[in-house]
This record gives sequence, structure tokens and C-alpha cells, in this order.
Amino acid sequence: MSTPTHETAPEVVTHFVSLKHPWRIAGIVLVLILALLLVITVATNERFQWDVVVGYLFNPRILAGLGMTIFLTFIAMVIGLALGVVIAVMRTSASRTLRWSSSFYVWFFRGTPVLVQLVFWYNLGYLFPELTFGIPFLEPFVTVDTNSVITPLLAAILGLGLNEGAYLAEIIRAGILSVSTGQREAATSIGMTRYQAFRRIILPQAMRVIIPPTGNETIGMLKSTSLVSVIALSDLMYSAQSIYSRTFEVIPLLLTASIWYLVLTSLLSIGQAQIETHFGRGALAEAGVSGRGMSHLLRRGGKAATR
Amino acid sequence: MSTPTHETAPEVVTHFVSLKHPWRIAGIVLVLILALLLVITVATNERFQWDVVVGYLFNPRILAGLGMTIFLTFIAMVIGLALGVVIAVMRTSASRTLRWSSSFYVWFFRGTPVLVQLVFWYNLGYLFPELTFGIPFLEPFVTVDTNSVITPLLAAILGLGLNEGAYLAEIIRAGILSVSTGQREAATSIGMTRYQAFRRIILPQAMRVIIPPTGNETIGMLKSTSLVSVIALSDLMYSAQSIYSRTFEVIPLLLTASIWYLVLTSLLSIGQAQIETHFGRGALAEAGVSGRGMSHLLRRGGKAATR
Amino acid sequence: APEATAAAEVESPFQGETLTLATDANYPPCQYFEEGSDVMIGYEVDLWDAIAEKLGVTLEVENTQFASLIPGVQSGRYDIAMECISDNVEREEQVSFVNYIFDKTDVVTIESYDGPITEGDDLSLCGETMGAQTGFDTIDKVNEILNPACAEAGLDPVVIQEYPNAADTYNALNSGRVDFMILGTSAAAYLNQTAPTPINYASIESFPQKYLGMVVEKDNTDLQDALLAGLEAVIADGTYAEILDKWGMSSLALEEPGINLATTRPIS
Amino acid sequence: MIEATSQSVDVSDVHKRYHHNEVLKGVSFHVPANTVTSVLGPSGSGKSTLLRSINRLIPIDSGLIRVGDNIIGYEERGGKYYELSDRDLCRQRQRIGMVFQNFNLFPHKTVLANLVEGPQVVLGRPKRETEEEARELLASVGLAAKADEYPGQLSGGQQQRVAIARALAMKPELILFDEPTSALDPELVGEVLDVMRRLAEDSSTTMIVVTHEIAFARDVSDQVVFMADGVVEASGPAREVLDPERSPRIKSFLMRSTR
Amino acid sequence: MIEATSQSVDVSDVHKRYHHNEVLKGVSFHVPANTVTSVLGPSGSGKSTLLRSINRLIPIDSGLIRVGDNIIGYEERGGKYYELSDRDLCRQRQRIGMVFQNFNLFPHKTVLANLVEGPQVVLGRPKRETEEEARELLASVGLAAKADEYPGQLSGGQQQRVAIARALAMKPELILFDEPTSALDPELVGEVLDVMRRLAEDSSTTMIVVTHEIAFARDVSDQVVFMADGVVEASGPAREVLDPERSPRIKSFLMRSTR
Ligand SMILES: Nc1ncnc2c1ncn2[C@@H]1O[C@H](COP(=O)(O)OP(=O)(O)OP(=O)(O)O)[C@@H](O)[C@H]1O
Ligand SMILES: Nc1ncnc2c1ncn2[C@@H]1O[C@H](COP(=O)(O)OP(=O)(O)OP(=O)(O)O)[C@@H](O)[C@H]1O
Ligand SMILES: [Mg+2]
Ligand SMILES: [Mg+2]
Repeated sequence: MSTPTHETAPEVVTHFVSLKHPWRIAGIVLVLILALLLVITVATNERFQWDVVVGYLFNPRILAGLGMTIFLTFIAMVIGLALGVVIAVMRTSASRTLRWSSSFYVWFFRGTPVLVQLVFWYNLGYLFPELTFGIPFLEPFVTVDTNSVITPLLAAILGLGLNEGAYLAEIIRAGILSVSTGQREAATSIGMTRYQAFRRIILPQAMRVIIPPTGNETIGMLKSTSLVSVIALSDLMYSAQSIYSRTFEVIPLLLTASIWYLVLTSLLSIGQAQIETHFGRGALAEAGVSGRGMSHLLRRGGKAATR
Repeated sequence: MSTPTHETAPEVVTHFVSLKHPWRIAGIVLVLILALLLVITVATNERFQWDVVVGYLFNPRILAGLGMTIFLTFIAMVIGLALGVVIAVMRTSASRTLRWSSSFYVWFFRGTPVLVQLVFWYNLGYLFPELTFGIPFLEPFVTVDTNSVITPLLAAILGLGLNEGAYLAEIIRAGILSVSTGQREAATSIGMTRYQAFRRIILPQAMRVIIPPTGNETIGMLKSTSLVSVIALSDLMYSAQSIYSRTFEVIPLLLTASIWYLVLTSLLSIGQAQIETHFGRGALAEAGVSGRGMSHLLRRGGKAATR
Repeated sequence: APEATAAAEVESPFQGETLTLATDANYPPCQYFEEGSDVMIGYEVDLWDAIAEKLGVTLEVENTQFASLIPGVQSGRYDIAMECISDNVEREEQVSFVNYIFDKTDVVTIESYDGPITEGDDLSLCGETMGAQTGFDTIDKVNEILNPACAEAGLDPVVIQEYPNAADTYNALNSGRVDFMILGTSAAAYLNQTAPTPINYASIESFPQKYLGMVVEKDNTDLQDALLAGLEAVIADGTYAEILDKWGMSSLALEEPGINLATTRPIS
Repeated sequence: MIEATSQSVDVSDVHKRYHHNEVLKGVSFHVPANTVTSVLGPSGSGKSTLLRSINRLIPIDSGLIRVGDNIIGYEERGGKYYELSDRDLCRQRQRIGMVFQNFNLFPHKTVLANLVEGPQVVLGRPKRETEEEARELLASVGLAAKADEYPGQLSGGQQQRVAIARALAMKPELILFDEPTSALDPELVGEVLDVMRRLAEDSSTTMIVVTHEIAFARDVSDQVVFMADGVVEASGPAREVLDPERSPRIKSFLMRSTR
Repeated sequence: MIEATSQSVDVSDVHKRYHHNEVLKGVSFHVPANTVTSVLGPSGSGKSTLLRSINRLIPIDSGLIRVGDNIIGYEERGGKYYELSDRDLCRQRQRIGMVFQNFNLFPHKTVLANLVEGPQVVLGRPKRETEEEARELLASVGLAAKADEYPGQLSGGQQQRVAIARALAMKPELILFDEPTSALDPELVGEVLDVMRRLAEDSSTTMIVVTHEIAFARDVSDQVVFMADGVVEASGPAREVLDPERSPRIKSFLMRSTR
């Protein structure tokens, strides 16, 4: 890059020296040393019992737990996203009733622990022995035993999904707030309905802001699924715990679980990065094709040539 | 509002009829009925044992747990926010090292369960019986017994705080992304340093988008503190559990805990709303003084007068 | 559909029916999963199988967490809950117990422990840090009996640290966070066999024996009576002694079972 | 091609206040179908607010705006005017195009996608046809080469031309332009005004143009509305309104501009 | 009051490309201290890009920009040029003001806060003094009444005037204006140009103004730079450069504008 681009007028050659970042280099060295130290101590420390860790990695119970974790996370996030969008839109709605009832939902479901919600759904039979479906004041269509309808899995899905909806609603609301009013006006001015404007103009732009915290929630949900052990389901972490409660190999089994969590998180992070790039198209293009978000402004200036 | 504003030319009086929202009214009625039903069933259902619930509300163990929950949440969020800002800035930095090391941090701390991190910090003494402070390759200054330095409380603070930092970093990064490049350019053009631009221009605008998911995290943290039971600390939920595991009054004690969580969440939600209003000044002003975010566009149009 | 069960030896209204039993199978040797399989084993498992056979009922066993056991029984989701649950007066206000065995508390230290604790000298625990599983009712006994005794002798009280389960407690013991942990005698014996790091254990005299019981809904007296009758039959034909022998727990045998013995037949 | 039919606009006694600031203080004027009306006036006099009211992007406090036979935001049934639902309001807006003063392009869509968004999503027209038309439109404003770039990659003047093309792509019967040539150099101003003029003649579109180009107002428009301080100071044929002798306000306005 | 001392600007052989699109293809010109230079040119010719390069808001690919004795982004020490750290670069930028084409006001701050932000935070001047000056500046662009409103509450022209006032509030030695009067009506254009002219004369400030106002370029500026397609087509005194006979390009540019 520092080569002369014009051969005309080869005057005095000025020497340009790029900015040095001594602190940055010190930082690199420090980080590398620390990382190396950590890897060595962790890998060589006998107390971690790496053989045990590896031995359990594909244990059928661990794998079953892994499956349950993935399944519940997936379902809960799908329900949560659907609910979250609806509630977020309700919270920014013109109707006071919609605003209040959605605020109440968020307040209630964020306010009570998931554990309690799970226990509540699971023990609905304790409170309402029979569930009745039908039109009010008419003969009910069906009456069923609550405990037979609310299976543990259904209780888990309800508990996690309804709860997640409240959290995602807040995230989506923040995303909607991040899109300028002008965008909605522009959408409206070409004749879009409220729904079309939301779906095609507001939401895609909000996505950039929605995705990182939603990634947080998804990764958090991977771990939250362990709460379902309270209703007789066993996810990854609980499977590990149930093994170590027999063998007392606590640390190795926690490591086994951690490895799986890291694998899942890595996959999710890759997915997150790709979705972010997708929805960041416009902004990325503005910052130069090779750019990352706003980073071009922070980056060291271009190189100047000799004149 | 529908009164004629000009007395000139009182021609034909046209009658304007506001838009009716039959579905909205149906919605209100439905929500109210459901709420009423819920309140009645919950309040009158003997199985909730409201007397027991109330009796435990100010039980010393519960209050001690409540204190621990509040304390840990506060400290963890403070550490998390400080770390989160630093890491978010590193992630959008020009330096590859900073970007990679911060991405690694986020990956690692989001990827491993808090439970494992807590156990790890707590049992550091098992893995590294002594901690040594000093300059590498020289005589260490101090060597201390790990277990005496890492008290359970310190382990809890480290575990929760470091972990929260990774989650908040993602949220803050999303916030930074939501501020247009032009704002940073404008700040730079009046001679602000990168730090000043971030502190005074970028962050305050990002706050609107940062606050709702941070509210989520804070409320989530209130519940996550119960994980510290694994290192012999007892927060609100665990205090309730430890009481009911002795007395078997499971549902009432879960309700006691839930009431406190709802109280804490309500306080936090009020705080959140106020901070949001504060940081939404500019946007709120644009939407009209009495407006709420972008809602004016969604709101039913103004009333037209007779002509 | 329940398979045809063997002809009942004990008459009960439940004959031929299916009963649900909830447990938290993370508590050896009471009940836990056999290595590498989904088969639940343990002395309670043997016992409930034996009783079910006598009653001619089919048991549907569900593995859940403690927080669900009691509400589950109260809500009718479960008929019975069993998890080496000890009986006390307070708990009997919520549910009823069909008592089937005694339990005692042992003190466990790791083998390399070189502190003051000596077998037979309860006061040697004073000033030491104790780990215990939350809800273990010996914690109350330490507070009510041992610590006052320590104070009387001019010693520091026992410092109590509670953990969610036995393995977490053991982990704290192993990393030196606590000096000793307390466990039921049977669990201590099991830990002795399996623990990755060798342990020592000793019994403590000042902690009285207690009853363990099957948990049944308070008003469900039919089931309580049936279970008691089944248990008595199991004791009578020697199966009970066989099971305890198999698990090395004969010293804890309760020859005269009963209902809610913590109030109806208190120990000491 | 859908044959556009032009619409007249009737603004009567429109009031609009923001908090304690009354921005429109009873604005009334009439725009016959298939004509070009220029709205002139000093900065802050309420021109943009007026355009937004015609499109009902903002609700007005009182007054009445009629486009063609319809009252904006209302529907006549049996002598009474019923407020429109969002859906029906959108149907009214489909026939009214708008070019915003600050463009409001969709930053997450390419230039081409910005143009075809309305025709495809709102009007449900086929992809092929709309894209062809969009490319033609882009070419007519000199941006054929930028079809696949994102708005953030364009210069100010390029963005403004995209905004104009986006509004034209909907083939509205009434177009509201808010200073559509402010970011353009004199050469382009001419070209873009030509495009607009041709449009006005060809497809019989009614146009209301907020502008600072006195020349445009004088040469192209059938009528000039001069706004000042939230009221219409004068309206009528350009020659009349832009007569410096008419009012001191207009005189000072014009004096500067002809310097 | 800090006495501003004017700075000359020397742009030589500046190249800048976005991906495969070369926007500046070797731009060179000289602006003597305490003069006004107008930059004219068609939309997309690279005028805004050039201004951003002078301020080093964007890095250039090659070439050299000198403001006064400094090379922008570098510092001379012993015959070599060392790249500046962020801190030092900011010190260079403090003396260079900029008015953006799309204003870039700080939406979370009131108009007054927008103006005093720089003087207070960057220059560390006292609150009282800077606020007084800011109010005076606002009055001079006719916005005294809007001091406590937020940018979102202003009309386009009002926002543009705030942007100008914000740049002037820093009392820079060099100001880069990017179409500073595009959103203003003719009357205001005159007033704002007067403010700028007074400033240029009083406080000996160097000004580079990207503009479409041929009149301004002709009457006020000491020099005109005509850009086309990423190169300087012509530069020099206004009379010379804006001579239609000079090049067909300039001819067509001017022809339209005088219509
Ligand atoms: N959202 C808002 N909240 C409060 N005041 C507003 C709002 N929008 C506009 N105004 C005020 O209304 C007045 C008229 O604004 P408008 O944008 O209609 O002016 P304009 O005639 O278009 O001016 P310009 O030529 O500068 O664009 C201005 O004084 C402005 O401050
Ligand atoms: N961030 C960017 N990424 C890619 N291309 C860009 C970017 N910014 C500007 N360009 C391109 O550079 C060219 C010059 O843009 P610039 O903004 O400098 O033009 P301009 O002379 O200011 O035009 P106008 O008078 O319309 O504002 C344009 O063709 C534009 O498409
Ligand atoms: Mg305007
Ligand atoms: Mg430009």
C-alpha cells in the first residue's frame, strides 16, 4: 500500500511510520501467557481426572440429557419468540388495555421464579383437579383429568416457554425502539399496513439489536432447562448430577457437562454471528465491504503514500 | 377536542364517528374475567395455605436469604456492567487481539454453566492449594492458603459477576450497534476522543436499547443467585427450600419466596421505566411530550372537528 | 395396562391397581441408578417391590426432585413418596408416614483428616466446620443438642454449612471447605465403598435414632393401612431381614413398623 | 400498467399543535386534480407538517383534508363519517406518494429493493415487472449503476434521487414532495425536475411540492401556496403570489433569493 | 476569547476507494489561510468524501493532506512522520470544524446542549461562558427560541442551522461545510451565508464550503474547486472556473442552474 501511486514529481520522499501500540503488544503477550498457564495447569492437574471426564462424554444418560436440553431449549425459544413478538407489539400499542395486559404479563412472568412456575404447572392437578373445555355457561365439550393432560413435558414446555416470552418481549421492545420513527413513516407512506411495516421494515432493522441479547437468552435457556429436574425430567446438567450423586466424581462430571455446554454454545455463537451479518447487511456495506459494524472508524487510519 | 375552532362559515355540520374496536373490548372483558377467576381461585384455594405463606414472610431465615439475594444481585450486576462495557468496547475494537480475547471471554463465560464456575471458584483450593502473588521468576511476595482467600462469598461474587459480564457485554454491544455511524463521526468532528465520544454520545443513545435486556438480566440474576447454594450460601429461594425440606410446606414456602421476588421485580421495573424515560428524552420529545416512544404513530388518529 | 400381578397375600382395596411412587434416585443406597443403565436400585427399591408384591399392586415409579415430592403426593399426582425421608412431628402435619426403618447419623471425614475428631467423643466436633445436605434433620439436632453442649464445655460451636445434596457436600469435604460431613449410617457405608478419595466414618452418640417413612397423603388412610399391612407381611416372612442384610443395614431394622411413629411412638 | 387517475386536494382549516407550539393555525387551500402546486415559505413555517397531515402520518387537531372524494382518515356511510381502520387508511395512502425531506430510505434494503418494496408488497405486483420498471426509473434519475448498493453507500444527492424514485414507483395519483431537490446540484435539479414534470403531464398526477426553488415554482407549477408562521399567506398562480409588491414578507423572501 | 489563527489547507494526490469504486482519483488543490473556497460538482463526484478525508473521519488510501504545518494524522519528529494516536488526532480535529450534509445532531441532547458539548467537554471551557456564546450563536441563525428543544422537534431547516451553529461554537481555525444551506429557504440562505461570511472575515477562519449555490461560490468565495468524477476538473478564482467556455462539463453544469 505504501508504494507511490503516481510517478509524477518524485520530490522528497517522506517517511511515514505507523502508530505502534506497545500496550497492545504487552496485552497480547499477557493474554497468551495466561492462556498457556491455564491450559497447562488444567490439562496436567490430576485432580481434574480427565480420563473420567472423557469416559462420561458419550454416556447414554448424558446423551439423553443432552437431547432433552436441546429439545426443551428449542421449543421454549420458539414459544418465547412467538409470544415475545406479540407482547412487545402489544406493549407499544395504542390501546391502553393491550398495553396494560402485556405489561402485566411481563411483570408477572419475569417476577416469579421459573422453578415456582414449573411446580405450579406440574401440580395444576392439586389446584384444579379437572380441566374443562367448552363455551362458558354451556355444557362443556370435554372434561379431563388435569394430571393426565399436563404431562411433565407439557409442564416444562409451558413453564419455560411462557416465562421466556416475557423476557424476549422486553428484548424485542428494545429492538423496536431502536428503529427511527422515520422508518415507520416511510413504510406507512407507501401504503403498508401496520403489520406489513412491522414485518418488513421495523423488525428486520430491529434484528441487529435483538439478536445479541436473544443469543444470551438462548444460551441461558440451555442452562435453565436444568430446573425441569423439579418435575421429573432430566436434562444434561441433571444427568451429570445424578451420576455424580452415585459415584461422587463431582468435578469430572461437571466438566463433562461443561464440555457439552461449550459445544452447544459454540454452535449457537456461530449461528448468531451469521444471523447478525445477514441483518447487518446495510450497515456493514456502509462501513466498507470488509468492515465489521462500526469498527472502521476505530481502526487505525489508512496508510499514506510517499508523494 | 371536537368543538369547532373557527366560527367562520358554519356550513353543513358533518358527523364524525370514531373507530370502534369491538375486538379490543372483547379482549378487555376476557382479560378481566380471567384475572378475576384467577384471583378468586388462588385466594380461596385452601391448598395454598395463605396463613403459612404470610407467617413465613418475615421469617428471619427468609429475610436473611432476601438480603443475600439483593446483595449478590447488586454486586454481580455492578461487576457485570463494568466488565460488560469494557468487553463490548473491546469486541468492536480495531485491534484483532482485543477482539479475539474479548470474544473468547464471552464464549467461555456464556458457554460454561454458572454452577460449574461457582464450584470451580469455591474449590480452587482443591486444584491450587496455594495462591502466589509476585513477579514471575522472582521470589513471590505473598503465598496464601487459597481457601482462606476465596471465601464462599468471594467465590459467589466472582462466579456470578464474571459470568454476568459476558452476557452484559453482548447486550451493550447490541446497544452500540444501534447508534448510527454518523453520531460517532459528529462526536469525532468536534474533537472528542474515542473515550469521550463513547461516554457522552454513543452510550447515552445506546442506553435506550441496553436498558430493557439489562432489566431482564437483573431480574434473572435475582433468581440465579439461588445457584450459590452449591457453595453453602443461602439466598431467598434456597432459604425457602431449606425450610420446606424440613417442614414439607413446599407450596406455601414457594409462594412466600415468589411474593418477595415479585416485590423486588416490581421495584426494579419501576426503576427501569424511569431510567428508560430519562434516556428516551430526545425520542420522546419528538413523539410529542405525552408520547411513549413510537406509539404516537400507532395511536388512533386525532379527532377531526366539524367544519 | 398393568400386567397381571401375582395373587395378593395381603387383602387391600388396591389389589390389582397401579400406584405411582415418586422418588429422587440420587441418594445411594436408598435408591440410585445402576452404573451405565436406567435401572433404579437400592434397599428401598427392594423393599417397595416386596411390599407391592404382597399387596398385588403394580408400582409406577417416577424419578423427580424433592421440591415435587410433597406437592405431588398432596395433589394426588403421586400416591407414595419414598426417598429415605425421616419422620418428624412437623412433617406429620403435612403428610402421613408409614415407618419402616431406623436411621442414625454418622460423621464422615476424609482419610487424611488429622483434626481433633475422635470416635465416641461427641464434644470433639465442637469448633469444627460441618457440611450437611439441606433438610437433613440432624442439622436441627446439632443446633439443639450438640452446640449447647459445646457451649457448656466452653468450646466453640459447630459451624454448619448446608449443600443441596450429598455429593456437593462430599465435594466440599474433599476440597477442605468443611472438616467433616454428616450422613445417615447407610449412606455413609455406601460412600465408604464408592468415594474416589478414601474416607473415615464414626457414629455420634448424642444424635438419637430416628424413623424413616413412606410418605402418603394424610387422608388416604386406606393406603397407609395397606402399606403397613404389606410391610408387616414382608417382615413376617423374612424378606425384610434379607434385604437389610443384602445392603449391610441389619442394625437399623425396625421390627415393629407403624404409622406416624414420630408422634405415636417417640424415640427416647 | 394501471391507469392512474388524478385527484384533487382540499385542505380546509387544518390546525395542528405540538404541546404548546401551534404549528398549523388554520391552513386552507385547494389543489385541482392534475396540477402542480408549489408550497413555499420560510423554514419552520409548517410546510413539512402540512404534507404529513395530508398523508395522515400525523393526526391533525381539527380541520378537514379531502383527497378526491375521500376525507383522509374517514369514510362516508349514510351521511356520517366513520373513522377508518388501519387497513382502510393504508388503502387511501397507497394512492398518495411521499418524498421525505430526510429521505427515510430503508437502510437494510438495496436501492432496487427500496423501489420494488411498495409495488410488490403493497400492490402485490409481480417481481419481474416491478424490477424492470424500477430499473427504468433509476436510470431516469441517473442511478442505473447503483441498483444493488445499500442506501448507506450513496452520496446525499444519490439518496435523494432514490427517495424520489421510490415514491414514483408506486405510481400514486397524488405525490407530496418535501424539498425533493435540496441535495442536488443545479445540473441534476434540472434533470430531476424534468422527470417530475414529465410524470405530471403523462400520467395525470397531482403534485404538491415543498420547495425552495423559486424558479421551479415560477416555471412549472400551476399554483403557488406561500406559507408563513402556520398560515397560508397567499395562494394562487405563481405570477400573482410571487409578486414582490404583494406583501413585505414575500418581498423579503424573494429579494434574497434573486441575489 | 481564544484568538483563532487561520490555517492553510494543502490537499495533494488523495486517493480513496470503496471496494472497487474509486471515489477520489488523485485530488490536489491548495487553500490559502483565511480564505473561502467553494467546492462545486455534480452529485456523487466525491465532495463529501473529500471533506471527510480532510478531517480524517475516513482514512485515505494514498496522498497527503496538510492543514497549517501539520500533516493530518501524522506528526513530524526528526524528519520522519509518525502516525498519531487517537488522542493527538483529536487535538488536530479540535481546530477543524465540520457541518455534515445530514447534520448528525445529537438527538439525546437539547439544541443548547448540542452547541456547548464541544466547548465544554473538549475544550474544557466554563459552562456559563459557553452557554452565553451558544445562545448568541443561536440567535444569529434565528433559533433563539429553540434552545431547549430536542433536534427531533425541529424542522429540516432548523436542524441545519443548529448543525452550523454547533460547528461554529468550537471556533475552529478551519471549517468544512457540506452543503450548509441545502434545507434553507432563500431568505435564510442569505442570512446564514452572512453569518458565515462575517465569521470568515472577523476571526480569520479558513472555510471550505461544498455548495450548490452558484451565487455563493461566485460572490463570496476567493476560490472555486470544481470536482467531477473524483478529480478536480478546475480550480482557481471564481470568475475563471465558472466561465462556461472553460469546459463542456462546467458549461452544462452552469447552464441548468441559471435557467
Ligand atoms: N415532532 C415535533 N415536536 C415538536 N415540534 C415540532 C415537531 N415537528 C415539527 N415541530 C415544529 O413545527 C414547526 C414547523 O415544522 P415543519 O417541519 O413543518 O417546518 P417546515 O416548514 O417544513 O420547515 P423547513 O423548511 O425548515 O423544513 C417547527 O417550528 C418545528 O419546531
Ligand atoms: N460508505 C461508502 N461505501 C461505498 N461507497 C460510498 C460510500 N460513501 C460514498 N460512496 C460513494 O462515493 C461516491 C462519492 O460520494 P460522496 O458522498 O463523496 O459524493 P458527493 O460529491 O458528496 O455527492 P452529493 O452532492 O450527492 O452529496 C458516490 O458514488 C458514493 O456512492
Ligand atoms: Mg420541512
Ligand atoms: Mg455529499
